[in-house]
Amino acid sequence: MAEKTTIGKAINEGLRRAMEADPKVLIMGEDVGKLGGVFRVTDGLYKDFGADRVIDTPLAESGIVGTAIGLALRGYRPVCEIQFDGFFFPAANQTFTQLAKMHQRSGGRIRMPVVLRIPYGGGIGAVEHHSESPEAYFAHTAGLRVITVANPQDAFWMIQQAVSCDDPVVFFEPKRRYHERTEADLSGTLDSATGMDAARVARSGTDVTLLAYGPMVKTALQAAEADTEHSIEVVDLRSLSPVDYGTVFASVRRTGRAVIAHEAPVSAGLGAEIAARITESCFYHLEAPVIRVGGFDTPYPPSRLEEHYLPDLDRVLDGVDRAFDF
Amino acid sequence: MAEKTTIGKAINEGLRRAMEADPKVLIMGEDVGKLGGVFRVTDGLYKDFGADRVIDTPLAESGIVGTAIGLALRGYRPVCEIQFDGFFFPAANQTFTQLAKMHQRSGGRIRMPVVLRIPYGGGIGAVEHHSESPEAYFAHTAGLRVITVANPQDAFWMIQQAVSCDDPVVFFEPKRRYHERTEADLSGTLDSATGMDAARVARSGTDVTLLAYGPMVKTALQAAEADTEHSIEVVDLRSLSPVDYGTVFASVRRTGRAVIAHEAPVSAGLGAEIAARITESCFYHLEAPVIRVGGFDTPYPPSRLEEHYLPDLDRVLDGVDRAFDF
Amino acid sequence: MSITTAQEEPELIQLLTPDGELREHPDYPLDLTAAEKRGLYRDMVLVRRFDSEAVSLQRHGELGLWASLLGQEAAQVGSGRALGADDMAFPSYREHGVAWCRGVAPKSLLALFRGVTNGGWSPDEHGFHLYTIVIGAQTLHATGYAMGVQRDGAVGDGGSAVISYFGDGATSQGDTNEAFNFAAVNNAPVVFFCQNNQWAISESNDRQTRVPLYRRASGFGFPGLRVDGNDVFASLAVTRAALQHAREGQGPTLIEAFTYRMGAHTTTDDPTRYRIAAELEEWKLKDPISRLRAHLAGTGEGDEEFFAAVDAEAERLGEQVRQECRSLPDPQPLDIFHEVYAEPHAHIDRQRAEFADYLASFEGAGAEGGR
Amino acid sequence: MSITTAQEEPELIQLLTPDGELREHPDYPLDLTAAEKRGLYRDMVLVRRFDSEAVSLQRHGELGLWASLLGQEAAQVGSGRALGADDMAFPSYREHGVAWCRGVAPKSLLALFRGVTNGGWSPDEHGFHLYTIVIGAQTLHATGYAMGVQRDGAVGDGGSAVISYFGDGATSQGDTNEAFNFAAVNNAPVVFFCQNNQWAISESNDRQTRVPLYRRASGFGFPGLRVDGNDVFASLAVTRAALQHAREGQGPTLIEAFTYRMGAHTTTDDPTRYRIAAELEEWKLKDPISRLRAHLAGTGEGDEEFFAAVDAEAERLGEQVRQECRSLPDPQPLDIFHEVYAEPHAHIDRQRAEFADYLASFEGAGAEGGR
Ligand SMILES: Cc1ncc(C[n+]2csc(CCOP(=O)(O)OP(=O)(O)O)c2C)c(N)n1
Ligand SMILES: Cc1ncc(C[n+]2csc(CCOP(=O)(O)OP(=O)(O)O)c2C)c(N)n1
Ligand SMILES: [Mg+2]
Ligand SMILES: [Mg+2]
Repeated sequence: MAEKTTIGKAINEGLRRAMEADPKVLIMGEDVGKLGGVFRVTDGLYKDFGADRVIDTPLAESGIVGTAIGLALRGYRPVCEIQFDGFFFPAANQTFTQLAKMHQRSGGRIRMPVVLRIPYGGGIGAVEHHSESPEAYFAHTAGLRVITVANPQDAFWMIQQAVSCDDPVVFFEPKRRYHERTEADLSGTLDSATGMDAARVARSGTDVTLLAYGPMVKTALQAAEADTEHSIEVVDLRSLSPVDYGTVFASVRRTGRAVIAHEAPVSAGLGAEIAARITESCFYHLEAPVIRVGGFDTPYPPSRLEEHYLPDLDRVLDGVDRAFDF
Repeated sequence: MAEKTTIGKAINEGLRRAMEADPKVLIMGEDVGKLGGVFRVTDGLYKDFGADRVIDTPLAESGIVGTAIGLALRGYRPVCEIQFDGFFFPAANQTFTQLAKMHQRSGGRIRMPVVLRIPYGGGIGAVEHHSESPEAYFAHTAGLRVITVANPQDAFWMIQQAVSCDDPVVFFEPKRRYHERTEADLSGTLDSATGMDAARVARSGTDVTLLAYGPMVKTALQAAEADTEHSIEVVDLRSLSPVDYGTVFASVRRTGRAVIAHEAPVSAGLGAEIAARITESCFYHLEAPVIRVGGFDTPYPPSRLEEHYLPDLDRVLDGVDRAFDF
Repeated sequence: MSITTAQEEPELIQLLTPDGELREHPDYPLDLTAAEKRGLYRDMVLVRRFDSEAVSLQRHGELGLWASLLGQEAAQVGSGRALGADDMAFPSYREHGVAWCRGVAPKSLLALFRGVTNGGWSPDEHGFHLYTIVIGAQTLHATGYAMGVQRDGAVGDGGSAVISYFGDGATSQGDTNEAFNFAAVNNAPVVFFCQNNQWAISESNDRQTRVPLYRRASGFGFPGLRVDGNDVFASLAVTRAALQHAREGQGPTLIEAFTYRMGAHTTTDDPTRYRIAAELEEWKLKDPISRLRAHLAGTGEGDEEFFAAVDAEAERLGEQVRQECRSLPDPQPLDIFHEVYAEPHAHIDRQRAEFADYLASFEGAGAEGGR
Repeated sequence: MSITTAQEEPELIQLLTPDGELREHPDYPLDLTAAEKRGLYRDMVLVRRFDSEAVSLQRHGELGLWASLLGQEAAQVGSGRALGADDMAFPSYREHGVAWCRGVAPKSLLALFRGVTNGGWSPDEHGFHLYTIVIGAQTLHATGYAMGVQRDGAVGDGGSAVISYFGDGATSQGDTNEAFNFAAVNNAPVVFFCQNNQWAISESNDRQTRVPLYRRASGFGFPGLRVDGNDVFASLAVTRAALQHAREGQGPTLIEAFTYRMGAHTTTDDPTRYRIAAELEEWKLKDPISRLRAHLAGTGEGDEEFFAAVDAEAERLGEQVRQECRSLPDPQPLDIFHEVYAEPHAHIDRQRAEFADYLASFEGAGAEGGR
């Protein structure tokens, strides 16, 4: 039953499924109700599930996550929308000191099935704070799971898996890919889907492993196509915490080279962690150091500069070249 | 004029010097006034400089950093005390989206000479939230400078350098080392001191480079003493963003091996970044992957477990051994 | 120019004077049996005794820290006893008296401050959430929980209410104010119970607020009341009314319980650095326990025998608590990895296994787990 | 049971009715010359024209986004013109009318929304801070700045005041409430100017608050006022009074300017999804510009010639703005690294150099900077 659809629509459909399956699932956030969210990801849910289950909250991110924790304590499964990546930070305290730690604090008595949906990344010509890639902050925070999607198929399954997970899950949505139409099968049942913490070899290759996630997967695949000299294997990480190192190491041990690309600033970004782990575990297989391609260590620039800030096809290919010319 | 003193006293003296030198320097935070801070780091300043310059703020970290930004816009140089590492997070939004970005946002018209003093790290037998090492969040945030100290001498100079810096500086204070007495010379003028972004070889060695900062420097030095098999070079990083890679690479190129130790969780911690950079720049000098020794990827445990959580002498030596047995 | 602020003196709701005399209050009638009154007295004495034992345990190195509730027994026992079985409380870190009322064992509280656990009891079982140390965070949890109560249809007659405890300092936090607003907008069945003990560590009320704290509520559109927090009757009656108000679907209330932190902030604090001794002396005259004792003695509802029996029970409790504390089992190193996640987590499993190997490597060497 | 909340209708301070009739207000006398009134009219017309030009520039792809102030001209021009040269304003992102009053060139605002810069003007030069997009953050900056004014001894006669702009939605943020409290506790010379335009994107006031917003202030202990935000005279008079109050050392005031966002939230928004057209029609009758025009025409303080001249000037402004926008120079790739730090930074220098090399590598290949 494959059809052309988009990541935005697939998440919407996944949320609808989750809400139908479990009356405890709630949607909450700014403008998620009648408007259906500024990206329309919750479109139609307010109409069909009502104001009690699709909650337009006051404009306060700490309040959103803090009350979601309370709702979870009462047995609900809230899915919070943070309107844009750059507006997560008021909720940092509730997320890092409460949401992430509650299960451990309680000695396992409390479960925190809360999902934070965060549209992230640049490339949409927006003003400040609308193009950030803050995933490393979350990956450094014990107690959270962090996942992201690169295509409608994963979007459909993984949002449902996130909702049904008893741990807090941060679900990053690649906003500049929301509306790209590709094939996906939005039927079938959840148990047929790959687990949300597994990486996926998106394209096989023999010479170098190119690791990417979220919005960069498409760029990575394009790079692999464009590179006529090297056979590039593209791994879509999908889960950023924990990372599926089994898949990653197997690929790197085969190819002997690795490049990791993300939009976030390189310094202390997720690429650092992955590079360090690959080096620790595949040292004697590596022909070159793991190459990182990412955003610069500067604030996200005004949009007229973002094409230079974001790692594009050329920057990724340059990274691949560096892995060979080392 | 060397005398025995402590990190706590040296910071206090450094702050006093900074306040005497520049009437625009302010101290603000919770309990920094009459009490002199819960660690007494601002002891006596309220008495001598008055309530206008040593401000007991309402109990609100976002308010502290947010109003400090406003004071800086008016020409002041606020030094904010965040009472404990774990209580920084309510200020994450003001710090990451405002303080860090204001200079860039303004095209250089605005300067943000704000210091955030954060006592950090574990080992004091405290309850939850009082033993965290959140430095990686800051090192991943463009626009901030992040430094930390390991002895009274650096504490004395570096707090003054932080105050006189026109960029926002996050100044991490190793709270479990506050009261250890060692030699320091608290006279002399600021220009004689090493720059705050330089690393320091704390002990020379030939076989392996052991990188540490803040509370772990002492442990690293002890490990170097204890290890009779290897000659360990200890580098005290001092600046965590930017890192003085000149000093780091020079040492690693000499020794061919590197171990980095910190209290923070290893995953996506600062050690990952440093390991990745060393590998990128010293690939052909490395006899083994850079070894990371750090906190586990769990919430900081209850204090009766902290001796197992914190990297101690044995864990550091184990790391060194792994760099050789690889 | 008409920009002015009303500055009337706040009304303090009081049912029992410092001398132990009963005062009628038109809005808060309270009809307690002698046995109930004695029960409140016993609660307060036992809680105080437990608390002082904990302070001494800390002095003897058995606890890492203790936050004493000395002086706040009436506010806590009064409000705690107002709660019904189906109500849920969200404490800060000083609510040992409320914990007592909710049936949380003293040793569970000690376990937290001893560093044996970050939690220590089952919130659901006791209707008493875990202690929250990050100031103000729990006010939002309580509000969210109350929104859940609404969604469960558990508002209305026989419904459930939620109460959130916090201090005067906590009113300055953004979270607390967001909680006020979320509760107001959603008309959530939550009572905000602020123990204004006059101090946030070393900072007095004038560093936190320009006006009495109970007034904050009106700005968000719900009632705020100031009660004599050293009066267990008033604390009970006002909290009962506010909980009932919430249960009936009439939304939140802010109660400011005006009281005094008679001890240090915690065992690491030295209040002589920032407050004068005379203040404490003044508040001793308003002591919550002696006023109820005076009342019981005056009305004959409590006699010497009763007081002596309670004191003896308190002594036994002290002894018991001492024992229990000392025999709390230490957690084991690998517990660090327990319960970080509810569902399987490959990375944590690997780290646990590696650490187990590391620990085992010392056993052969005859050393003790590396230390 | 006495737990109730006062629910009186708020008083709306109004000096000019929707029909253009003047109303005396005992507390806010306003004595404007005809020239001053015409100046306010001109400001509003020009600002509206600039704003509509910006909307159209966005439609034509010249701007990434635009947040229209349509309908809020009176609140902005009234309050903006109340500011003195030494006062400092902290805007949100929609305060184009205030920017205009502070002498910020329209093209500087366009540069921000075009994506040429994240800032665009000198805050000190104009007494107008940069736009702040993170909701509520600037309220704390304003309060801190006002605390600096106090420390400079610039309070009292001839002193400086600070004003912070924000929307109805922003009142829900913790930061805004912390700012209220910091300002109150410190008695800081700051005016909180809330433009309640009834909407925070798609959320109406009842999702943000249970009571009228101006009431929030009383809970923190300072005055709150509601003014007709579509009445430029009232906005001017009330803001003037509050600024003077602040300058004299009497502390903060909250002004709720009751107005209406006549357009979409921004150019990417579609308000038909969440609000009914009738609402807009109703507010059109209260339009801030037409009521001043009616007043000027009625009193003879403005004639057809004047109105025509302003309209002509507006046309010229539109044309000028269009030109200026199109000729804004694009930033250069290496600008990414500019001004990240004020002092030398080895790591950024290295990254800039590497990127410069990377860009240069394309030049030889005849490509255009890699794209
Ligand atoms: C967010 C946060 N900041 C700082 C602290 C440190 N701290 C612990 S207790 C306290 C004072 C709290 O005062 P109050 O709210 O009046 O409660 P009380 O201790 O008087 O019961 C402070 C500043 C904290 N726990 N959380
Ligand atoms: C912290 C934060 N959260 C979310 C947003 C996204 N956002 C931009 S404007 C807006 C609504 C603001 O409403 P209001 O404060 O009433 O101002 P108005 O737009 O009506 O002028 C939202 C939610 C933001 N900019 N900042
Ligand atoms: Mg207190
Ligand atoms: Mg609005």
